[in-house]
Amino acid sequence: MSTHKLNIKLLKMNITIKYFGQLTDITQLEEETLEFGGTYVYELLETLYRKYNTLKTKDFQVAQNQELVNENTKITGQEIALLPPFAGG
Amino acid sequence: MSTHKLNIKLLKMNITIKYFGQLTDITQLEEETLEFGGTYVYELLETLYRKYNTLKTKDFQVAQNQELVNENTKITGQEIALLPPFAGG
Amino acid sequence: MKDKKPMKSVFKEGAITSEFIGNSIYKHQTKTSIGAHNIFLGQVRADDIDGKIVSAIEYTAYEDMANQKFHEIRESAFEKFDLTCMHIYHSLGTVKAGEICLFVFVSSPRRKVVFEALEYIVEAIKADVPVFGKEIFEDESHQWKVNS
Amino acid sequence: MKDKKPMKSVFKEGAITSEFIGNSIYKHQTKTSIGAHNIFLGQVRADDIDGKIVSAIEYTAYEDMANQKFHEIRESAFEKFDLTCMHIYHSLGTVKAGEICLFVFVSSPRRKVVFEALEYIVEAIKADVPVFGKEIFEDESHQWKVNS
Repeated sequence: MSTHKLNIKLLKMNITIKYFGQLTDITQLEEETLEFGGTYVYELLETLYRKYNTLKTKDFQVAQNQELVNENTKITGQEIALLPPFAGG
Repeated sequence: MSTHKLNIKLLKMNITIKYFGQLTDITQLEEETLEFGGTYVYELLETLYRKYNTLKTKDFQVAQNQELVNENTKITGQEIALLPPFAGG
Repeated sequence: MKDKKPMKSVFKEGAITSEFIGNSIYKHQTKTSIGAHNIFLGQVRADDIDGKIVSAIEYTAYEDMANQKFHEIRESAFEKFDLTCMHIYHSLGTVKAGEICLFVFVSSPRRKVVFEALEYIVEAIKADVPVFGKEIFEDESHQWKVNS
Repeated sequence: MKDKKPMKSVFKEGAITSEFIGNSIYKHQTKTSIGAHNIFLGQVRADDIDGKIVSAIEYTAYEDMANQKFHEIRESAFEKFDLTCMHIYHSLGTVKAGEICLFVFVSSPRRKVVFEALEYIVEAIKADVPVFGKEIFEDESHQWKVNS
Protein backbone atom coordinates (compact mmCIF):
# COMPACT_ATOMS: atom_id res chain seq x y z
CA MET A 1 0.00 0.00 0.00
CA SER A 2 2.91 2.38 0.57
CA THR A 3 3.50 2.41 -3.21
CA HIS A 4 0.14 4.05 -3.95
CA LYS A 5 -0.03 7.75 -4.65
CA LEU A 6 -1.65 10.01 -2.07
CA ASN A 7 -4.75 10.94 -4.14
CA ILE A 8 -5.61 7.24 -4.61
CA LYS A 9 -5.05 6.58 -0.97
CA LEU A 10 -7.67 9.18 -0.05
CA LEU A 11 -10.29 7.30 -2.10
CA LYS A 12 -9.90 4.12 -0.13
CA MET A 13 -12.84 3.21 2.00
CA ASN A 14 -13.64 0.91 4.86
CA ILE A 15 -16.09 -1.80 3.90
CA THR A 16 -17.73 -4.27 6.22
CA ILE A 17 -17.94 -7.70 4.64
CA LYS A 18 -20.47 -10.19 6.03
CA TYR A 19 -20.17 -13.92 5.37
CA PHE A 20 -23.04 -16.38 5.72
CA GLY A 21 -23.74 -20.09 5.72
CA GLN A 22 -21.10 -22.34 4.21
CA LEU A 23 -18.85 -19.36 3.44
CA THR A 24 -18.14 -19.04 7.15
CA ASP A 25 -16.60 -22.54 6.99
CA ILE A 26 -13.94 -20.94 4.74
CA THR A 27 -13.53 -17.51 6.31
CA GLN A 28 -13.86 -18.73 9.90
CA LEU A 29 -15.51 -15.43 10.67
CA GLU A 30 -18.90 -13.82 10.07
CA GLU A 31 -17.79 -10.27 9.51
CA GLU A 32 -14.68 -8.22 8.91
CA THR A 33 -13.84 -4.65 7.92
CA LEU A 34 -11.47 -4.14 4.99
CA GLU A 35 -9.84 -1.06 3.51
CA PHE A 36 -10.74 -1.18 -0.18
CA GLY A 37 -9.15 0.92 -2.93
CA GLY A 38 -11.03 -0.35 -6.01
CA THR A 39 -14.29 0.61 -7.70
CA TYR A 40 -16.26 -2.49 -8.67
CA VAL A 41 -17.63 -5.57 -6.97
CA TYR A 42 -15.38 -7.83 -9.04
CA GLU A 43 -12.33 -6.00 -7.71
CA LEU A 44 -13.45 -6.55 -4.16
CA LEU A 45 -14.02 -10.23 -4.94
CA GLU A 46 -10.48 -10.54 -6.34
CA THR A 47 -9.17 -9.15 -3.09
CA LEU A 48 -11.23 -11.67 -1.14
CA TYR A 49 -10.19 -14.59 -3.39
CA ARG A 50 -6.55 -13.74 -2.63
CA LYS A 51 -7.32 -13.85 1.05
CA TYR A 52 -9.52 -17.01 1.00
CA ASN A 53 -8.29 -19.44 -1.65
CA THR A 54 -11.34 -21.73 -1.78
CA LEU A 55 -13.92 -18.93 -1.80
CA LYS A 56 -13.73 -18.84 -5.59
CA THR A 57 -15.04 -22.41 -5.83
CA LYS A 58 -18.22 -21.54 -3.94
CA ASP A 59 -21.61 -20.51 -5.28
CA PHE A 60 -22.76 -17.19 -3.80
CA GLN A 61 -24.46 -13.88 -4.55
CA VAL A 62 -23.33 -10.44 -3.44
CA ALA A 63 -25.57 -7.93 -1.67
CA GLN A 64 -24.67 -4.29 -1.25
CA ASN A 65 -26.65 -2.49 1.42
CA GLN A 66 -29.08 -5.44 1.43
CA GLU A 67 -29.77 -5.44 -2.30
CA LEU A 68 -28.38 -8.08 -4.66
CA VAL A 69 -25.83 -6.65 -7.10
CA ASN A 70 -23.71 -8.08 -9.89
CA GLU A 71 -19.93 -8.14 -10.37
CA ASN A 72 -19.88 -4.96 -12.42
CA THR A 73 -21.78 -2.87 -9.91
CA LYS A 74 -19.85 0.00 -8.36
CA ILE A 75 -19.13 -0.31 -4.69
CA THR A 76 -20.95 2.58 -3.04
CA GLY A 77 -22.06 1.13 0.22
CA GLN A 78 -20.46 0.40 3.50
CA GLU A 79 -21.92 -3.09 3.87
CA ILE A 80 -21.29 -5.96 1.49
CA ALA A 81 -22.67 -9.45 2.16
CA LEU A 82 -21.68 -12.71 0.50
CA LEU A 83 -24.74 -14.96 0.38
CA PRO A 84 -24.56 -18.68 -0.47
CA PRO A 85 -27.74 -20.44 -1.75
CA PHE A 86 -30.78 -19.74 0.41
CA ALA A 87 -32.32 -22.47 2.52
CA GLY A 88 -35.30 -20.82 4.20
CA GLY A 89 -38.28 -22.89 5.27
CA MET B 1 -104.72 -47.43 -6.46
CA SER B 2 -107.71 -49.72 -6.25
CA THR B 3 -108.02 -49.48 -10.03
CA HIS B 4 -104.66 -51.17 -10.63
CA LYS B 5 -104.58 -54.79 -11.71
CA LEU B 6 -103.30 -57.38 -9.26
CA ASN B 7 -100.07 -58.23 -11.13
CA ILE B 8 -99.02 -54.56 -11.09
CA LYS B 9 -99.87 -54.32 -7.45
CA LEU B 10 -97.44 -57.13 -6.65
CA LEU B 11 -94.60 -55.16 -8.25
CA LYS B 12 -95.02 -52.25 -5.91
CA MET B 13 -92.20 -51.68 -3.52
CA ASN B 14 -91.53 -49.75 -0.36
CA ILE B 15 -89.03 -46.99 -0.84
CA THR B 16 -87.51 -44.83 1.85
CA ILE B 17 -87.19 -41.24 0.69
CA LYS B 18 -84.78 -38.96 2.51
CA TYR B 19 -85.01 -35.18 2.29
CA PHE B 20 -82.17 -32.81 3.08
CA GLY B 21 -81.46 -29.14 3.56
CA GLN B 22 -83.99 -26.70 2.20
CA LEU B 23 -86.21 -29.52 0.95
CA THR B 24 -87.12 -30.28 4.54
CA ASP B 25 -88.65 -26.79 4.74
CA ILE B 26 -91.17 -28.08 2.17
CA THR B 27 -91.69 -31.66 3.28
CA GLN B 28 -91.53 -30.87 7.01
CA LEU B 29 -89.96 -34.28 7.47
CA GLU B 30 -86.54 -35.83 6.87
CA GLU B 31 -87.61 -39.26 5.84
CA GLU B 32 -90.70 -41.21 4.82
CA THR B 33 -91.49 -44.60 3.34
CA LEU B 34 -93.70 -44.73 0.24
CA GLU B 35 -95.27 -47.56 -1.69
CA PHE B 36 -94.14 -47.02 -5.28
CA GLY B 37 -95.60 -48.74 -8.34
CA GLY B 38 -93.53 -47.16 -11.10
CA THR B 39 -90.19 -47.96 -12.72
CA TYR B 40 -88.16 -44.79 -13.20
CA VAL B 41 -86.88 -41.95 -11.08
CA TYR B 42 -89.00 -39.42 -12.98
CA GLU B 43 -92.12 -41.38 -12.06
CA LEU B 44 -91.20 -41.27 -8.40
CA LEU B 45 -90.57 -37.54 -8.71
CA GLU B 46 -94.03 -37.03 -10.26
CA THR B 47 -95.53 -38.78 -7.27
CA LEU B 48 -93.58 -36.52 -4.93
CA TYR B 49 -94.50 -33.35 -6.86
CA ARG B 50 -98.16 -34.27 -6.41
CA LYS B 51 -97.58 -34.60 -2.70
CA TYR B 52 -95.40 -31.48 -2.27
CA ASN B 53 -96.45 -28.73 -4.65
CA THR B 54 -93.41 -26.47 -4.34
CA LEU B 55 -90.84 -29.28 -4.55
CA LYS B 56 -90.82 -28.90 -8.35
CA THR B 57 -89.49 -25.35 -8.08
CA LYS B 58 -86.44 -26.46 -6.13
CA ASP B 59 -82.97 -27.37 -7.39
CA PHE B 60 -81.90 -30.85 -6.25
CA GLN B 61 -80.18 -34.07 -7.32
CA VAL B 62 -81.38 -37.61 -6.68
CA ALA B 63 -79.23 -40.31 -5.10
CA GLN B 64 -80.16 -43.99 -5.17
CA ASN B 65 -78.34 -46.10 -2.62
CA GLN B 66 -75.91 -43.19 -2.14
CA GLU B 67 -75.01 -42.75 -5.79
CA LEU B 68 -76.27 -39.83 -7.89
CA VAL B 69 -78.69 -40.94 -10.63
CA ASN B 70 -80.65 -39.17 -13.34
CA GLU B 71 -84.37 -39.01 -14.02
CA ASN B 72 -84.33 -41.93 -16.44
CA THR B 73 -82.58 -44.32 -14.09
CA LYS B 74 -84.60 -47.34 -13.00
CA ILE B 75 -85.53 -47.46 -9.38
CA THR B 76 -83.83 -50.54 -7.98
CA GLY B 77 -82.85 -49.47 -4.50
CA GLN B 78 -84.65 -49.15 -1.26
CA GLU B 79 -83.19 -45.74 -0.40
CA ILE B 80 -83.69 -42.62 -2.45
CA ALA B 81 -82.35 -39.25 -1.29
CA LEU B 82 -83.23 -35.80 -2.59
CA LEU B 83 -80.18 -33.58 -2.29
CA PRO B 84 -80.28 -29.79 -2.70
CA PRO B 85 -77.05 -27.92 -3.59
CA PHE B 86 -74.14 -28.89 -1.35
CA ALA B 87 -72.72 -26.43 1.14
CA GLY B 88 -69.84 -28.30 2.78
CA GLY B 89 -66.92 -26.39 4.27
CA MET C 1 -46.08 -44.40 6.98
CA LYS C 2 -49.28 -43.81 5.02
CA ASP C 3 -52.06 -43.87 7.54
CA LYS C 4 -54.78 -45.04 5.15
CA LYS C 5 -57.23 -46.22 7.72
CA PRO C 6 -60.45 -48.00 6.89
CA MET C 7 -63.44 -45.73 6.36
CA LYS C 8 -64.17 -43.64 9.41
CA SER C 9 -66.49 -40.73 9.98
CA VAL C 10 -64.99 -37.33 9.32
CA PHE C 11 -67.86 -35.63 11.09
CA LYS C 12 -67.52 -33.94 14.44
CA GLU C 13 -70.39 -32.51 16.45
CA GLY C 14 -70.05 -28.72 16.66
CA ALA C 15 -67.09 -26.46 15.87
CA ILE C 16 -63.54 -27.70 15.38
CA THR C 17 -61.41 -26.03 18.05
CA SER C 18 -57.97 -24.45 17.65
CA GLU C 19 -56.74 -26.80 20.42
CA PHE C 20 -57.80 -29.80 18.36
CA ILE C 21 -55.93 -28.42 15.35
CA GLY C 22 -52.82 -27.60 17.40
CA ASN C 23 -52.86 -31.06 18.89
CA SER C 24 -53.21 -32.64 15.47
CA ILE C 25 -50.13 -30.70 14.29
CA TYR C 26 -48.25 -31.81 17.42
CA LYS C 27 -48.95 -35.48 16.69
CA HIS C 28 -47.15 -35.16 13.35
CA GLN C 29 -43.85 -34.17 14.90
CA THR C 30 -42.86 -37.81 15.32
CA LYS C 31 -43.19 -38.33 11.56
CA THR C 32 -39.75 -37.12 10.55
CA SER C 33 -40.06 -37.93 6.86
CA ILE C 34 -42.51 -35.01 6.57
CA GLY C 35 -41.07 -31.74 5.27
CA ALA C 36 -44.25 -29.81 4.52
CA HIS C 37 -47.75 -29.57 5.95
CA ASN C 38 -50.63 -27.67 4.39
CA ILE C 39 -53.80 -26.96 6.31
CA PHE C 40 -57.11 -25.58 5.09
CA LEU C 41 -59.62 -24.22 7.58
CA GLY C 42 -63.15 -23.19 6.69
CA GLN C 43 -64.51 -20.58 9.09
CA VAL C 44 -68.13 -19.44 9.35
CA ARG C 45 -68.49 -15.86 8.10
CA ALA C 46 -70.85 -13.36 9.71
CA ASP C 47 -72.15 -12.43 6.26
CA ASP C 48 -74.48 -9.48 5.91
CA ILE C 49 -77.37 -10.61 3.70
CA ASP C 50 -79.86 -7.84 2.99
CA GLY C 51 -79.10 -6.24 6.32
CA LYS C 52 -79.32 -9.45 8.35
CA ILE C 53 -76.16 -10.89 9.89
CA VAL C 54 -75.39 -14.62 9.87
CA SER C 55 -74.76 -15.69 13.46
CA ALA C 56 -74.22 -19.43 12.88
CA ILE C 57 -74.53 -22.25 10.38
CA GLU C 58 -76.32 -25.46 11.26
CA TYR C 59 -74.75 -28.29 9.30
CA THR C 60 -76.53 -31.49 8.35
CA ALA C 61 -75.38 -34.23 5.98
CA TYR C 62 -76.49 -37.34 4.21
CA GLU C 63 -73.97 -39.01 6.47
CA ASP C 64 -73.55 -42.44 4.90
CA MET C 65 -73.11 -41.03 1.42
CA ALA C 66 -70.91 -38.19 2.71
CA ASN C 67 -68.55 -40.58 4.50
CA GLN C 68 -68.40 -42.70 1.35
CA LYS C 69 -67.52 -39.59 -0.70
CA PHE C 70 -64.90 -38.49 1.82
CA HIS C 71 -63.43 -41.97 1.58
CA GLU C 72 -63.31 -41.79 -2.23
CA ILE C 73 -61.68 -38.35 -2.12
CA ARG C 74 -59.12 -39.69 0.34
CA GLU C 75 -58.28 -42.74 -1.77
CA SER C 76 -58.03 -40.67 -4.91
CA ALA C 77 -55.77 -38.08 -3.23
CA PHE C 78 -53.39 -40.78 -1.97
CA GLU C 79 -53.30 -42.21 -5.48
CA LYS C 80 -52.61 -38.87 -7.21
CA PHE C 81 -50.18 -37.33 -4.73
CA ASP C 82 -47.19 -38.53 -2.70
CA LEU C 83 -48.80 -37.84 0.67
CA THR C 84 -47.54 -39.10 4.01
CA CYS C 85 -50.75 -38.23 5.88
CA MET C 86 -54.15 -36.79 5.24
CA HIS C 87 -56.90 -35.86 7.68
CA ILE C 88 -60.34 -34.37 7.11
CA TYR C 89 -62.80 -33.18 9.75
CA HIS C 90 -66.15 -31.52 9.08
CA SER C 91 -68.60 -30.17 11.60
CA LEU C 92 -72.20 -31.21 12.00
CA GLY C 93 -74.70 -29.22 14.05
CA THR C 94 -74.27 -25.60 15.02
CA VAL C 95 -71.07 -23.69 14.26
CA LYS C 96 -71.08 -20.01 15.24
CA ALA C 97 -69.64 -17.18 13.13
CA GLY C 98 -65.86 -17.13 13.63
CA GLU C 99 -65.71 -20.83 14.46
CA ILE C 100 -64.15 -23.50 12.26
CA CYS C 101 -66.30 -26.02 10.38
CA LEU C 102 -63.77 -27.71 8.06
CA PHE C 103 -60.21 -28.85 8.77
CA VAL C 104 -58.20 -30.49 6.00
CA PHE C 105 -54.58 -31.42 6.78
CA VAL C 106 -52.09 -32.92 4.31
CA SER C 107 -48.42 -33.75 4.81
CA SER C 108 -45.66 -34.82 2.48
CA PRO C 109 -41.88 -34.89 2.26
CA ARG C 110 -42.05 -32.03 -0.31
CA ARG C 111 -43.95 -28.76 -0.46
CA LYS C 112 -45.14 -28.78 -4.11
CA VAL C 113 -47.18 -31.89 -3.37
CA VAL C 114 -49.09 -30.46 -0.43
CA PHE C 115 -50.22 -27.35 -2.31
CA GLU C 116 -51.68 -29.38 -5.16
CA ALA C 117 -53.18 -32.04 -2.94
CA LEU C 118 -54.88 -29.65 -0.51
CA GLU C 119 -56.60 -27.64 -3.22
CA TYR C 120 -57.72 -30.83 -4.96
CA ILE C 121 -59.21 -32.22 -1.75
CA VAL C 122 -60.98 -29.02 -0.68
CA GLU C 123 -62.54 -28.51 -4.13
CA ALA C 124 -63.70 -32.15 -4.19
CA ILE C 125 -65.28 -31.79 -0.75
CA LYS C 126 -67.17 -28.67 -1.84
CA ALA C 127 -68.36 -30.31 -5.07
CA ASP C 128 -69.08 -33.93 -4.13
CA VAL C 129 -70.00 -34.28 -0.48
CA PRO C 130 -73.68 -33.98 0.48
CA VAL C 131 -73.42 -31.52 3.36
CA PHE C 132 -76.03 -28.82 3.86
CA GLY C 133 -75.77 -25.54 5.75
CA LYS C 134 -78.59 -23.55 7.24
CA GLU C 135 -77.46 -19.97 7.81
CA ILE C 136 -79.10 -18.72 10.99
CA PHE C 137 -79.54 -14.98 11.25
CA GLU C 138 -79.42 -12.99 14.46
CA ASP C 139 -83.23 -12.67 14.34
CA GLU C 140 -83.48 -16.51 14.16
CA SER C 141 -84.75 -16.54 10.58
CA HIS C 142 -82.68 -18.63 8.19
CA GLN C 143 -81.58 -19.24 4.62
CA TRP C 144 -79.85 -22.20 3.01
CA LYS C 145 -76.19 -21.81 2.07
CA VAL C 146 -75.04 -22.80 -1.40
CA ASN C 147 -71.34 -23.31 -2.28
CA SER C 148 -69.94 -20.99 -4.90
CA MET D 1 -59.41 -5.33 8.85
CA LYS D 2 -56.06 -5.72 7.06
CA ASP D 3 -53.43 -5.93 9.75
CA LYS D 4 -50.59 -4.50 7.67
CA LYS D 5 -48.26 -3.63 10.49
CA PRO D 6 -45.00 -1.77 10.04
CA MET D 7 -41.96 -3.95 9.45
CA LYS D 8 -41.40 -6.40 12.25
CA SER D 9 -39.12 -9.37 12.63
CA VAL D 10 -40.56 -12.65 11.46
CA PHE D 11 -37.78 -14.56 13.19
CA LYS D 12 -38.30 -16.63 16.31
CA GLU D 13 -35.54 -18.29 18.28
CA GLY D 14 -35.87 -22.08 18.02
CA ALA D 15 -38.77 -24.22 16.81
CA ILE D 16 -42.30 -22.93 16.26
CA THR D 17 -44.57 -24.89 18.60
CA SER D 18 -47.97 -26.40 17.81
CA GLU D 19 -49.37 -24.42 20.76
CA PHE D 20 -48.20 -21.19 19.15
CA ILE D 21 -49.90 -22.19 15.89
CA GLY D 22 -53.11 -23.25 17.65
CA ASN D 23 -53.16 -19.98 19.54
CA SER D 24 -52.62 -18.02 16.35
CA ILE D 25 -55.63 -19.79 14.80
CA TYR D 26 -57.67 -19.05 17.92
CA LYS D 27 -56.94 -15.32 17.67
CA HIS D 28 -58.56 -15.23 14.22
CA GLN D 29 -61.94 -16.38 15.45
CA THR D 30 -62.94 -12.82 16.25
CA LYS D 31 -62.42 -11.86 12.60
CA THR D 32 -65.78 -12.92 11.26
CA SER D 33 -65.27 -11.68 7.71
CA ILE D 34 -62.81 -14.56 7.21
CA GLY D 35 -64.17 -17.65 5.47
CA ALA D 36 -60.96 -19.50 4.67
CA HIS D 37 -57.55 -19.92 6.25
CA ASN D 38 -54.58 -21.63 4.64
CA ILE D 39 -51.51 -22.57 6.64
CA PHE D 40 -48.14 -23.80 5.44
CA LEU D 41 -45.76 -25.45 7.89
CA GLY D 42 -42.19 -26.37 7.09
CA GLN D 43 -40.96 -29.26 9.24
CA VAL D 44 -37.35 -30.41 9.56
CA ARG D 45 -36.90 -33.83 7.92
CA ALA D 46 -34.60 -36.51 9.36
CA ASP D 47 -33.10 -37.02 5.90
CA ASP D 48 -30.73 -39.91 5.34
CA ILE D 49 -27.73 -38.53 3.42
CA ASP D 50 -25.18 -41.22 2.54
CA GLY D 51 -26.09 -43.19 5.62
CA LYS D 52 -26.03 -40.23 8.02
CA ILE D 53 -29.28 -38.98 9.53
CA VAL D 54 -30.09 -35.28 9.92
CA SER D 55 -30.91 -34.63 13.57
CA ALA D 56 -31.44 -30.85 13.40
CA ILE D 57 -31.02 -27.75 11.28
CA GLU D 58 -29.28 -24.67 12.63
CA TYR D 59 -30.75 -21.61 10.94
CA THR D 60 -28.95 -18.33 10.47
CA ALA D 61 -29.98 -15.33 8.38
CA TYR D 62 -28.81 -12.01 7.07
CA GLU D 63 -31.46 -10.63 9.37
CA ASP D 64 -31.82 -7.03 8.19
CA MET D 65 -32.04 -8.03 4.55
CA ALA D 66 -34.29 -10.99 5.37
CA ASN D 67 -36.76 -8.84 7.30
CA GLN D 68 -36.74 -6.37 4.42
CA LYS D 69 -37.48 -9.20 1.96
CA PHE D 70 -40.25 -10.61 4.18
CA HIS D 71 -41.70 -7.11 4.27
CA GLU D 72 -41.60 -6.83 0.47
CA ILE D 73 -43.23 -10.25 0.08
CA ARG D 74 -45.91 -9.21 2.54
CA GLU D 75 -46.64 -5.93 0.74
CA SER D 76 -46.70 -7.63 -2.62
CA ALA D 77 -49.05 -10.39 -1.39
CA PHE D 78 -51.50 -7.85 0.04
CA GLU D 79 -51.41 -6.02 -3.28
CA LYS D 80 -51.96 -9.12 -5.42
CA PHE D 81 -54.54 -10.94 -3.29
CA ASP D 82 -57.64 -9.99 -1.31
CA LEU D 83 -56.23 -11.08 2.05
CA THR D 84 -57.67 -10.22 5.43
CA CYS D 85 -54.58 -11.32 7.37
CA MET D 86 -51.13 -12.69 6.74
CA HIS D 87 -48.53 -13.92 9.22
CA ILE D 88 -45.05 -15.32 8.66
CA TYR D 89 -42.74 -16.82 11.28
CA HIS D 90 -39.36 -18.38 10.61
CA SER D 91 -37.04 -20.05 13.10
CA LEU D 92 -33.46 -19.03 13.82
CA GLY D 93 -31.07 -21.27 15.75
CA THR D 94 -31.55 -24.98 16.26
CA VAL D 95 -34.70 -26.79 15.11
CA LYS D 96 -34.73 -30.56 15.63
CA ALA D 97 -36.03 -33.10 13.13
CA GLY D 98 -39.83 -33.22 13.41
CA GLU D 99 -40.05 -29.65 14.66
CA ILE D 100 -41.51 -26.73 12.72
CA CYS D 101 -39.25 -24.01 11.27
CA LEU D 102 -41.65 -22.05 9.02
CA PHE D 103 -45.26 -21.00 9.65
CA VAL D 104 -47.12 -19.04 6.99
CA PHE D 105 -50.77 -18.20 7.67
CA VAL D 106 -53.12 -16.41 5.25
CA SER D 107 -56.81 -15.64 5.65
CA SER D 108 -59.45 -14.27 3.30
CA PRO D 109 -63.21 -14.17 2.90
CA ARG D 110 -62.87 -16.71 0.02
CA ARG D 111 -60.94 -19.95 -0.42
CA LYS D 112 -59.56 -19.49 -3.96
CA VAL D 113 -57.58 -16.50 -2.76
CA VAL D 114 -55.85 -18.28 0.11
CA PHE D 115 -54.60 -21.14 -2.07
CA GLU D 116 -52.99 -18.79 -4.58
CA ALA D 117 -51.61 -16.43 -1.98
CA LEU D 118 -50.06 -19.09 0.24
CA GLU D 119 -48.16 -20.77 -2.58
CA TYR D 120 -46.97 -17.39 -3.87
CA ILE D 121 -45.67 -16.40 -0.44
CA VAL D 122 -43.95 -19.70 0.35
CA GLU D 123 -42.20 -19.79 -3.04
CA ALA D 124 -41.07 -16.18 -2.61
CA ILE D 125 -39.68 -16.94 0.85
CA LYS D 126 -37.71 -19.91 -0.50
CA ALA D 127 -36.35 -17.90 -3.43
CA ASP D 128 -35.70 -14.42 -2.04
CA VAL D 129 -35.00 -14.50 1.68
CA PRO D 130 -31.37 -14.91 2.82
CA VAL D 131 -31.78 -17.70 5.36
CA PHE D 132 -29.19 -20.45 5.69
CA GLY D 133 -29.53 -23.92 7.13
CA LYS D 134 -26.77 -26.09 8.55
CA GLU D 135 -27.93 -29.70 8.62
CA ILE D 136 -26.46 -31.31 11.72
CA PHE D 137 -26.02 -35.09 11.57
CA GLU D 138 -26.30 -37.43 14.49
CA ASP D 139 -22.46 -37.74 14.57
CA GLU D 140 -22.26 -33.91 14.83
CA SER D 141 -20.78 -33.46 11.36
CA HIS D 142 -22.73 -31.07 9.12
CA GLN D 143 -23.63 -30.05 5.59
CA TRP D 144 -25.29 -26.92 4.25
CA LYS D 145 -28.88 -27.20 3.09
CA VAL D 146 -29.86 -25.80 -0.32
CA ASN D 147 -33.48 -25.19 -1.33
CA SER D 148 -34.72 -27.20 -4.31
